[in-house]
Amino acid sequence: MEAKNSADVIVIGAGIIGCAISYYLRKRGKNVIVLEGSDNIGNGGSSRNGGGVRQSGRDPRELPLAMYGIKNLWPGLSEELGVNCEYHKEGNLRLGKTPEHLKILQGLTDRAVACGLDVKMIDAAEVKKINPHLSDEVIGASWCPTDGHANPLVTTLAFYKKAREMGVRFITGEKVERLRKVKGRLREVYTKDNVYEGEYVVVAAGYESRDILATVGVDVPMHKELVECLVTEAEPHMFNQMLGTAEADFYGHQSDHGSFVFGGMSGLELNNKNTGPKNSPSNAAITAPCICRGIMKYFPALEDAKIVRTWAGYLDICQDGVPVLGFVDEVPGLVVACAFSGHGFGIGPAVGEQMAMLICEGKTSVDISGLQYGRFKAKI
Amino acid sequence: MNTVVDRSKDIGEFVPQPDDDMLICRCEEITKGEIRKAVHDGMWTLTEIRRYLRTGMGLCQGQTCSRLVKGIVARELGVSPAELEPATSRSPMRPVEMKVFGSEA
Amino acid sequence: MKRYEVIIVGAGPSGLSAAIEAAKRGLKVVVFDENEKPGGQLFKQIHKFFGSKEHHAKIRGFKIGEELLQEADALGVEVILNATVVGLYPDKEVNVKIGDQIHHYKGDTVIIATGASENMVTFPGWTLPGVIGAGAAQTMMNLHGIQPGKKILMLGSGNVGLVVSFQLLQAGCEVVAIVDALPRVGGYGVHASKVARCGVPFYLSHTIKEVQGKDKVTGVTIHQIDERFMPIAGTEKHFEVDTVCMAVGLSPMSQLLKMAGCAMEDNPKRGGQVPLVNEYGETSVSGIFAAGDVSGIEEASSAMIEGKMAGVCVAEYLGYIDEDTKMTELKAFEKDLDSLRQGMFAPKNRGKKIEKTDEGIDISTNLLEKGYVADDEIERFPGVTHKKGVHPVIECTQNIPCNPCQDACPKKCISTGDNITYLPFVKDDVECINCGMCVASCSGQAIFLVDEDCGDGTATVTLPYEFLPLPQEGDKGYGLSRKGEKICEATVVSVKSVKAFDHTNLLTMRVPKEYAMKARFFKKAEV
Amino acid sequence: MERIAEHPILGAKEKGREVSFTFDGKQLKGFEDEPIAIALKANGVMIHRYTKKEHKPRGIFCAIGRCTDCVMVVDGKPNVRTCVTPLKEGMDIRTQDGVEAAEIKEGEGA
Repeated sequence: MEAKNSADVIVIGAGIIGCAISYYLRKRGKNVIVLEGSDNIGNGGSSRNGGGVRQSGRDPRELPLAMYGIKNLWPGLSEELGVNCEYHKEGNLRLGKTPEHLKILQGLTDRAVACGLDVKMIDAAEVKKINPHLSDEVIGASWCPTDGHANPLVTTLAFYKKAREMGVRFITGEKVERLRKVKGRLREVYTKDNVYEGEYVVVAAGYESRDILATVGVDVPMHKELVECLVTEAEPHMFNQMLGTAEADFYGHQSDHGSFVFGGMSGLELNNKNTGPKNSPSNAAITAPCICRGIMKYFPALEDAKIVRTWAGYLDICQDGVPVLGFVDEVPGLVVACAFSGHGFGIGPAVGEQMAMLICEGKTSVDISGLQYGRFKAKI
Repeated sequence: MNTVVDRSKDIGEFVPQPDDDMLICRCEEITKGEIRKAVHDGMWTLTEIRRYLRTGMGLCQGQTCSRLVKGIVARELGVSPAELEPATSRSPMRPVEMKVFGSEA
Repeated sequence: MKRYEVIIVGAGPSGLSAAIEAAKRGLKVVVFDENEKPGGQLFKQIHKFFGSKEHHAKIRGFKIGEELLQEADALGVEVILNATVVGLYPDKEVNVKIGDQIHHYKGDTVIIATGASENMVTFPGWTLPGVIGAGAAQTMMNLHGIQPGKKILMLGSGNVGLVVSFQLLQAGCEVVAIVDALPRVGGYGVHASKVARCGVPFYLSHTIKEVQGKDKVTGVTIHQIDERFMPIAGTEKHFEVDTVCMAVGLSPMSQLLKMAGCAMEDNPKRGGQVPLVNEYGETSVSGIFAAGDVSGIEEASSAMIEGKMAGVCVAEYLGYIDEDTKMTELKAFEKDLDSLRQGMFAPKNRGKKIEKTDEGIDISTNLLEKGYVADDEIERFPGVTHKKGVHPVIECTQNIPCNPCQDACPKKCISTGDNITYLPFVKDDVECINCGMCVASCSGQAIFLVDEDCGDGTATVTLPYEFLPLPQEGDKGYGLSRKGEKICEATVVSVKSVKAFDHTNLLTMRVPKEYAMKARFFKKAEV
Repeated sequence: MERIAEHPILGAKEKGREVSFTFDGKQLKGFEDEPIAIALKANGVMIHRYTKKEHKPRGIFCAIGRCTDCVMVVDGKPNVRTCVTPLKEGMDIRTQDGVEAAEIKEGEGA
């Protein structure tokens, strides 16, 4: 075992989570090696999501992380990393067109308010005031003024850039095959040709985490779904809010560049087959047209905006819809950060910081007790 | 491709060149210097360059600049352009209005 | 979902050829093309093609396009225009934008024949209005009937640069120079010569230093470069132009194949990202084929044969012909393709410096460096012989796969020997009847009829002439050298325009007899 | 730039009917169904748009709808590829500035 392949912490996965963890660990003085199975940094969901930095609509178990990040990390992130992450904290509108929609939104709002989030229901007139371009059919929305969005592609790469500058070693094309416990503690990470060794091993590899964790007998109950996003040509500036709908027809925002980035589903996601190359999941022919129809139901003004590109990405969906985070008691040295279920980007920086804190100081400042491995039980 | 690449490998310092202000991506107005600088920021694949700078992400989706960007990145990394995997091709091949894309026959 | 047995993307030379072969064998074929007109680049090609009779030689590109279309139409091929294929999926689903809708079609097989796109190079000012691609110039003048500019500098001396330069002259534009970074002319010598004799100078080992202009191009400065492509100080030359045209190569337009998950490779010999295909064009995805430039940049004539091969392959794939028939037919096409891939410009010779012809004759260095064969070089080529009376002088000096000249002569006085790439020569024992068919048939415009001594101190030279206004009998002017310089006075003896010449007029001029082997173009004196 | 009245190989070009359109408010003439870019070129218009970041002029580059450099605001819609969009009677064509129509300068226009 050569010394060059050992570090304080080995992080598996160079998405937003892995990059952020490595950055905050390095900031705390740790030596870190990040192993990425694909050729690109941020190749999974990190570069394929709609860029939401939301608190509203989140499960109470992960809401504290979202609120913490938006209060403490996102506002200064661009400056801290030296790259403009295009963060906007100008609110999230979750739209409804029917009384049933409003009922769904009310439920989400009530739960968030109970956790101390500033979110409320607003009527059609108030929605129009916030975003005059929406369809007249919108009868109400939930409104969280402190939500927002950022550029996920750039944010992920910004964490990488800064971490690399500070001395984190990133190795791409290095697919992890198995983990190995040595004398009672997880220490070694095996790839095809190399062995890496660390005091801690962080598994932050999206859905791939499942196979990696299985090599030390840990299983996170999750599945993957192939969903899609699209981007339009640059258009004159219209609005800065993050948008979503009660029925999840679409979600998205207008970027600084002027293009609209929207994501959504066809409804066939559970069984979508990926026929694309290994590192770049393929689109389904029917999904993007469906997203377009979803958008136009709420945004008729965008019907002439031209779509320039569509893309697909996997959600790593946990059984109960929230991530698995933290130590795994039965395997000392292992830190898990996966199964973000399609809403990991917005809490990425907070997860990064808290996991670094957990590794360095043994505990987090934000309550993540509801997100631990081992919470999964049979229903009866 | 999938070859092991250690991103801490030394590729030398960024050295300014007289033609760094040459526009390469006509749509997004990205210069040669910005592309070269991004390589030194750690963006070693065409996909990362694209995501970091928006080269080839404009209206034409890289029809004009992808070959040029490839050459610049390859030179900066000291590899042959053929070793760099081009960015993924995605639908639609030409810009399509949302109302048309959403109207299926 | 509507299903076709074959969906072909691209109605250019290879796509239409594939459609014809598949339809001939009974398949139901649809061809989608994003353009308003079919034919691909053929409709911008107004020069006569090289090759042999079977390969549409001496027919102008746009006419070949018309012929292919007629044939496809007669066979019931459905060609849908203004139909942009926006997506191709591995299960052979094709998404097509037609009008205001996206149509989903399934193909039992799919042939991608999307052709190529132009490469560009950068220089200060390359984004100014007035800097255009050579394809843009062709589109403007040959499809839409408008001059791309008045005074134009061409960057690139490959066949596209040379052919488009000649087309620009035909459109009435002035070409101030042809510039290339390489030290040798990239395209066929005959294409270079017909531009050079009109007076267009070649600057090899030169690049554009900068293009000037605030809102649009007003001028361009070039400079010489050394072997390492570094500029040499003090070699700048300035031209006042309104247009700079780039013809610096093509790249396969293979994005759809990549999108469908076909295995790709970066192959500089084929011009860039190409699908991995077997010798008949089948990709790694069963039932998806690639034909023409999309799988490697070549000539349109090769693209047509590749298309035919793909057409035969899909016929066998779907059980319309058996494996043995397929192989017999493919072997025949392969032989054709092989014959086109011979000669100095064959794909295998790309980038090689060739110093001698197949016959062992030294290649003209002037031709490679300046675009024309020097007076003291021309005599060594077999087509250049001397005789009493009118006789053909064939200034064909490079081995290219082309032989219309030997069929053109009703007296069979010209031969290229047993190989299509050999240099043509004039048979000693056959009398020339001065019919001019050879002059008009030569796609390279390299054949002249010369009477070296008319007995009165003059000589006559008959040359191909494809410009307007057409000079008239009796017009006075100058004989121009191969370099395009005025070297003597000349009078037009006759101008023949007959249908069989297909718009190549035969201009006969009288010059002093010492210029019989030197004067190769006519320029009317300005009044 | 001049239209080619008679071409030595192609002869005289068949044109659609003559139509009027406006360019930045000015009345111009072209032929129906020819690409907008060609009608503009025949009228001497070289600049189709100014870029967003650097405010640099752009015009026709590829002429076949690939490079998207020739986009303009046509009948109020931005980013219309003028080299492949047919001209129609009465079209309102404007120089594009970034992603919007450029303001027409004082003294110009109808």
